[in-house]
Amino acid sequence: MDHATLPIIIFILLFSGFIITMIMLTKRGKEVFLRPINGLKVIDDAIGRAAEEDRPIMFNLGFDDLSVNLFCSLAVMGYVVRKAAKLSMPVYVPLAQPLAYAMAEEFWKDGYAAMGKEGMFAVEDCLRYMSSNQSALGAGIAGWIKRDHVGANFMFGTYGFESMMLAEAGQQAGAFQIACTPSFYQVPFFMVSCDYTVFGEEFYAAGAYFNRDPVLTGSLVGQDYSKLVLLILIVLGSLLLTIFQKTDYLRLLLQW
Amino acid sequence: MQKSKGKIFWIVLGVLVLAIAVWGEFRAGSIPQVAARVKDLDLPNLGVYRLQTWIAALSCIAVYSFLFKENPFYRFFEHALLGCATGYSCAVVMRQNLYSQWLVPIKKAIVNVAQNGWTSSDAATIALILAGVIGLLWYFQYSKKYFWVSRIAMCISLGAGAGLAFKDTFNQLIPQITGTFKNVCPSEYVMPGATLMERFYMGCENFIFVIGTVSVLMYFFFAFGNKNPIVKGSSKIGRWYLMIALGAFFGNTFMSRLSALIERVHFLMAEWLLISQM
Amino acid sequence: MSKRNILKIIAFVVGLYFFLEYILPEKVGGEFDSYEVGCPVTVERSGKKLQFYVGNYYKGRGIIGRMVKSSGKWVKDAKPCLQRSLFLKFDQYGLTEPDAVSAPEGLTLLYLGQNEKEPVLCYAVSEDDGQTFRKKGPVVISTNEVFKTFENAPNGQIPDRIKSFAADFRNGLWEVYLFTMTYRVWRAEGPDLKHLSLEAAPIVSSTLTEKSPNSFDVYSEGGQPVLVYVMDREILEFRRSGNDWESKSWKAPKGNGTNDTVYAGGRMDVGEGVLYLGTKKMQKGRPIDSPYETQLASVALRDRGDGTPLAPEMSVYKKVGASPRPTYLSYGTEWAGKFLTVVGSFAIFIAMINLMLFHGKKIYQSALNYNAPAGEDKLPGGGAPMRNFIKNAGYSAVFLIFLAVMIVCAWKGQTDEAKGTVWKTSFDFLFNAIQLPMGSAVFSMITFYMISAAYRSFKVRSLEAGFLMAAAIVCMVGQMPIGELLASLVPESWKLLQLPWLSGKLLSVLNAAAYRAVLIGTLIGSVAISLRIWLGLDNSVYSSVD
Amino acid sequence: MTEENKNRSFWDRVQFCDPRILYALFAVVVIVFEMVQVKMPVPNPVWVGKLYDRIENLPPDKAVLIDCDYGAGNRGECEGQFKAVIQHLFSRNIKFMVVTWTTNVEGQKLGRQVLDEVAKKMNKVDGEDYVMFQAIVNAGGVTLQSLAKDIHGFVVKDINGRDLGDIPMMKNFRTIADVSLIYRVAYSWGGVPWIGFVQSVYGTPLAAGSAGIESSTAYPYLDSGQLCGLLAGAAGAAAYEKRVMEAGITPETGIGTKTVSVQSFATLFVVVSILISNFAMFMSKWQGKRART
Repeated sequence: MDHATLPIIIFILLFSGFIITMIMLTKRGKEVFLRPINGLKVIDDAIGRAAEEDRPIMFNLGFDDLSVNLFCSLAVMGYVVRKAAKLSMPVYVPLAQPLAYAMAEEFWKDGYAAMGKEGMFAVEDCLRYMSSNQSALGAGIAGWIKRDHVGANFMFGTYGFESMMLAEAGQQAGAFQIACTPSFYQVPFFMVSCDYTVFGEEFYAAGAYFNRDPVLTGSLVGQDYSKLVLLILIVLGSLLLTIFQKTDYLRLLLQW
Repeated sequence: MQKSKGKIFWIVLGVLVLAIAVWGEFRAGSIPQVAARVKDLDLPNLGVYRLQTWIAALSCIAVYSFLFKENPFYRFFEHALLGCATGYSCAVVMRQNLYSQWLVPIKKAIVNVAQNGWTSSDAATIALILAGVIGLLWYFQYSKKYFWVSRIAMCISLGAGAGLAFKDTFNQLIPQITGTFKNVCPSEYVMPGATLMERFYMGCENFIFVIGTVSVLMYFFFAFGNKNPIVKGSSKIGRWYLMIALGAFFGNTFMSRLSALIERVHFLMAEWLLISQM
Repeated sequence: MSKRNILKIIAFVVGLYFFLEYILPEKVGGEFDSYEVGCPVTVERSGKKLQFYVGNYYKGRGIIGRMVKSSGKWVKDAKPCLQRSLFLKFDQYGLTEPDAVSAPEGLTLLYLGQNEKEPVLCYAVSEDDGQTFRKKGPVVISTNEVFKTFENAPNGQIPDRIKSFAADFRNGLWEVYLFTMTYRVWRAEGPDLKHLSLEAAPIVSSTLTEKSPNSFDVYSEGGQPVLVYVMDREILEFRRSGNDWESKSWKAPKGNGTNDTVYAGGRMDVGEGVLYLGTKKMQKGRPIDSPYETQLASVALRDRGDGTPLAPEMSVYKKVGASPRPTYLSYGTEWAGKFLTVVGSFAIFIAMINLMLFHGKKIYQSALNYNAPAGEDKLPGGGAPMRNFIKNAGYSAVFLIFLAVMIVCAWKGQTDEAKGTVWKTSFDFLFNAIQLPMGSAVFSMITFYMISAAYRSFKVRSLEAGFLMAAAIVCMVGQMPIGELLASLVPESWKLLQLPWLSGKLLSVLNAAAYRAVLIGTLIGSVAISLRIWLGLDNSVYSSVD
Repeated sequence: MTEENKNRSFWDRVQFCDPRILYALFAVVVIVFEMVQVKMPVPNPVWVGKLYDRIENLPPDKAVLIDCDYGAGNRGECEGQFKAVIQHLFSRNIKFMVVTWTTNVEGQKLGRQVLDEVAKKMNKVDGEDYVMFQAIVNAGGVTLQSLAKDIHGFVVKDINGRDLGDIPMMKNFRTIADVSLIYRVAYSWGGVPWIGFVQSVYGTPLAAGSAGIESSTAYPYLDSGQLCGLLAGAAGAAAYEKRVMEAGITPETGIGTKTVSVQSFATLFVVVSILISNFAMFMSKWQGKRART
């Protein structure tokens, strides 16, 4: 409608209420339960396997510029770099956006510094800005994977058609691959060539799970409650329509 | 030995294609469709059309050559494309957008005000000058000190986007929710004149639809229900539904990419080599 | 006040305007009929002259109000007597074109209920002379004595969709005349409004022109029904003689209003002639959709005898109700649209300026160390400086040349007047020779990757990947002519083996259900993100500011 | 054949063959079926028929708003969808207005070329039967709100710089209430939020012609009635062209039909290659297991 009807105003108050209260609660330190994402439990196994075969680890940040998606990916990268630093393994990070390079460098150095291994690997050969052109980016990273015989390949963030080039190159090199992306169109290509694929809202859940940022975690929980309300409405509406065949009461109420 | 055999193969293929193309040039004059095409694109004469087709064909081959190795032939055409695309969109914005949707109305409003005094609509149009001033703020991003000023224009667009997001979201969401109220066993009232079997099939279809939406919604729950058996079971069903949806996405992606390539092959063969029907 | 907070406040204020404009209604206060009045219908009930009419608060949302004539003046009821109800889906978007009939069981008001599908003819009955009504739902008409309503045929199986109607109750029998979308008039009669049987053939079809009437009404004169059918200022009257209907037509006189077309809208005896009072649609003076000053009245006086019209008499019974106070927020949306589009169009030059700076710097630096000693960016073996210059700066020069040429040609060659000039030809040439083929070639290049990726890495390693592969193959082949070819080999009844049918169901049921849930998640996600940006909780957007 | 390939089993060589062989086979399939235009029974999806019937019953006194936003990359699919619908509208003498966006100026140029070609063939006049607006900046919902409320005030001129006020046809089309159908031809049909700001607010029916990739996201909206028609990829264009040809509006076979007949065999080639490679994988696994026992 041009202006909000009564049901829409109720929905807006309800959903905003859920989201804002959950953000405030998590800011005040209330411990919030987030179920672990099954694809991400195997990150440690992937790094362990790569360390056994003494093959490097690669972490792709996708095509995101400064945005919520980039911060989710960087949170997971921080975790991976710390785990790899403990086993003194290098982590290669190819990048597609100049602004993302600066942020990634910061996270990368913190990870190694936290494990007391600052000087172990040179930043220049681990972090490299490839190109903002999708086909050049895909070809460049595919070549890098094959040349360095990468052992574990993590693909986080949004991707275009270059997702195919990376997934196929990684699969050819026999790497253990985990993909986690909100872009729904590339999920089929990841699904058939990666060992684990995480997609849709789970990408944001992964970001929240690793960096425990109160705003992101709180809003995720608030969104869950909103989706629960909508789910109950759907089940109720279908039941009512099946019982009262003639008039669809809940639909008329919502579209008042 | 392997490398040289590959090279010979490509040289032979190249010469063959070139021969067909040159042969096509001689026949071009006599083919009626080519003349019709020249009239359609209202080009001055056949020569210009053939030159345009040759350059278009060379740029296609340049792009496909990138598949094997990045080469200067490809980089030349890539920079040419970048130049054309950027130039064309800036020319359109300057002429059709800034000049005639912003400057011309303001000029007309000022003339109108000068002649017969202030009216509310003229004042509103003149106030749009403020939009131009704020638009110029974008260019402060080149100065280190006043970088944040360039963020003002971004904030205005972001704020407007956030404010309007509620309208866009709920105007789309409500019909999606009420659209999922499906009648699981439709009666005679709902489907007049349908046999029992048809109504049973429609009931099953609606049941599958509602179960699909509910289970995939549960699949994307993160904050609760981890141990609850219903949520675990239905999110497993949800994952099967998602597999089928992803399969449909994959199938349709292939459809698009194939038709793009076939359109290019049609151009190369029909308009350049003139060996297939226009 | 840090710079980041200033930016957050600006974003909040702009967002607040659009948020409030959406949440608050466009206008508050004012009477229910403050936008438009129309469709008056008069009836006499227990000695009182009543008049019902349709009032609108928003365009198209009809509500029925009542007026009573007491001591020569029409007095309007404070509250409307009939409006759309929450749980009756037939008049979800309002009520229009009422027709009041005084029947033994009570004053009956038939009306057309507006909803997302076709209009539905419904009726309501009142015991207290029209102050309050009880809705009885749709009128049921049938051609084969089976009086049943269906979801997609609420008025029963009638041959055509209803456009207008007229109803009358005479000696114990209900008569309803339906004027349909294909300009036919059907007649139905029955003991009550839930059992009306339709006559086999339309009673009036030939004489009506292909133009829909302004209004359509029936009244009884001397025990016989008279059908009045008005188009602009042409009035046709149909009287039954035997079992067919002959029509008489006459032209209504021009009133003293400017373009007042006359409508038949109910009948009330006024001494010397038959007064067609009021209009089905309203009229008088102002054009139909100008709000706020419309009036309702009408008259085309007609002499009882030979049909020569007398001078019309114009009188006003009902003006538009008290107008509401606008919230003034909605006035600004158009201007805000232009404002933000202009701000947006300035941003497009940044891409061009960045590219020009980048390539310009490359050319400048290569020119600077043109004959400098061999550096690492020189070709191995110390090639001639000119070859190095071209290797580094050549492509940037290509970009700048094409950029400049395209801007000039596009600026001059855009419009049709430039047809035939050198600018339009060179603009078309550049577009069709470089931009178009390159764009589609780059898009189609990925097909080769897909083919090799499809062959090598799309392996069914798990049951899930198997499901995905099966759905993909069904979808691809099902939507192609090959699927149609294979389907023609399979007998018609084996639906599951028909790929086009299967891919259709897969897309419109399974894929639609799954993607709808993903869509709901995304929409709720966008509410969360815009809430965080609007309230300034999200700092990732301002990360490059101090 | 390299040394290492020789001692691998036959199925392994099939499974990991050189991609160049695949490209060569694929090129042969496409070139052969491009030369031999095989006549194929064109599929008939439900939502193409629904859009055709809706345009067949459109009121003549209202206009259709076409949003032409496809690019060079998806000419193969969207140009057929655009051309077939404007031929149908011309044949029914329904006036239409074409909107284009500055974010994709290729759509304006490609649409203009197709429009001029079809108008010349069916002798229709620019300004009386159709009009193409100048490009508008796509600033999201706020642009659509202003466009819907006052078309003349917002767009100001058409592509040739003539004021909308002096264009004869535009006299009786001022707001979205005078529009009977919105038809968006684009790579992604959801790129411009017509549903959130125009379809759900004013009830104007919205139909879409989109590239195959994005058409799968349209089905929830078709089910809920927010979209009233969909042409999905080249197959959708071919289905609409078949209806237009059967109605005798244009004798020539459309772009969609030509693309779809070649595309069938290309799709078959890809499907067969996937099945072969999976079969080869199972066989080599099975041989490996048999060798071990």
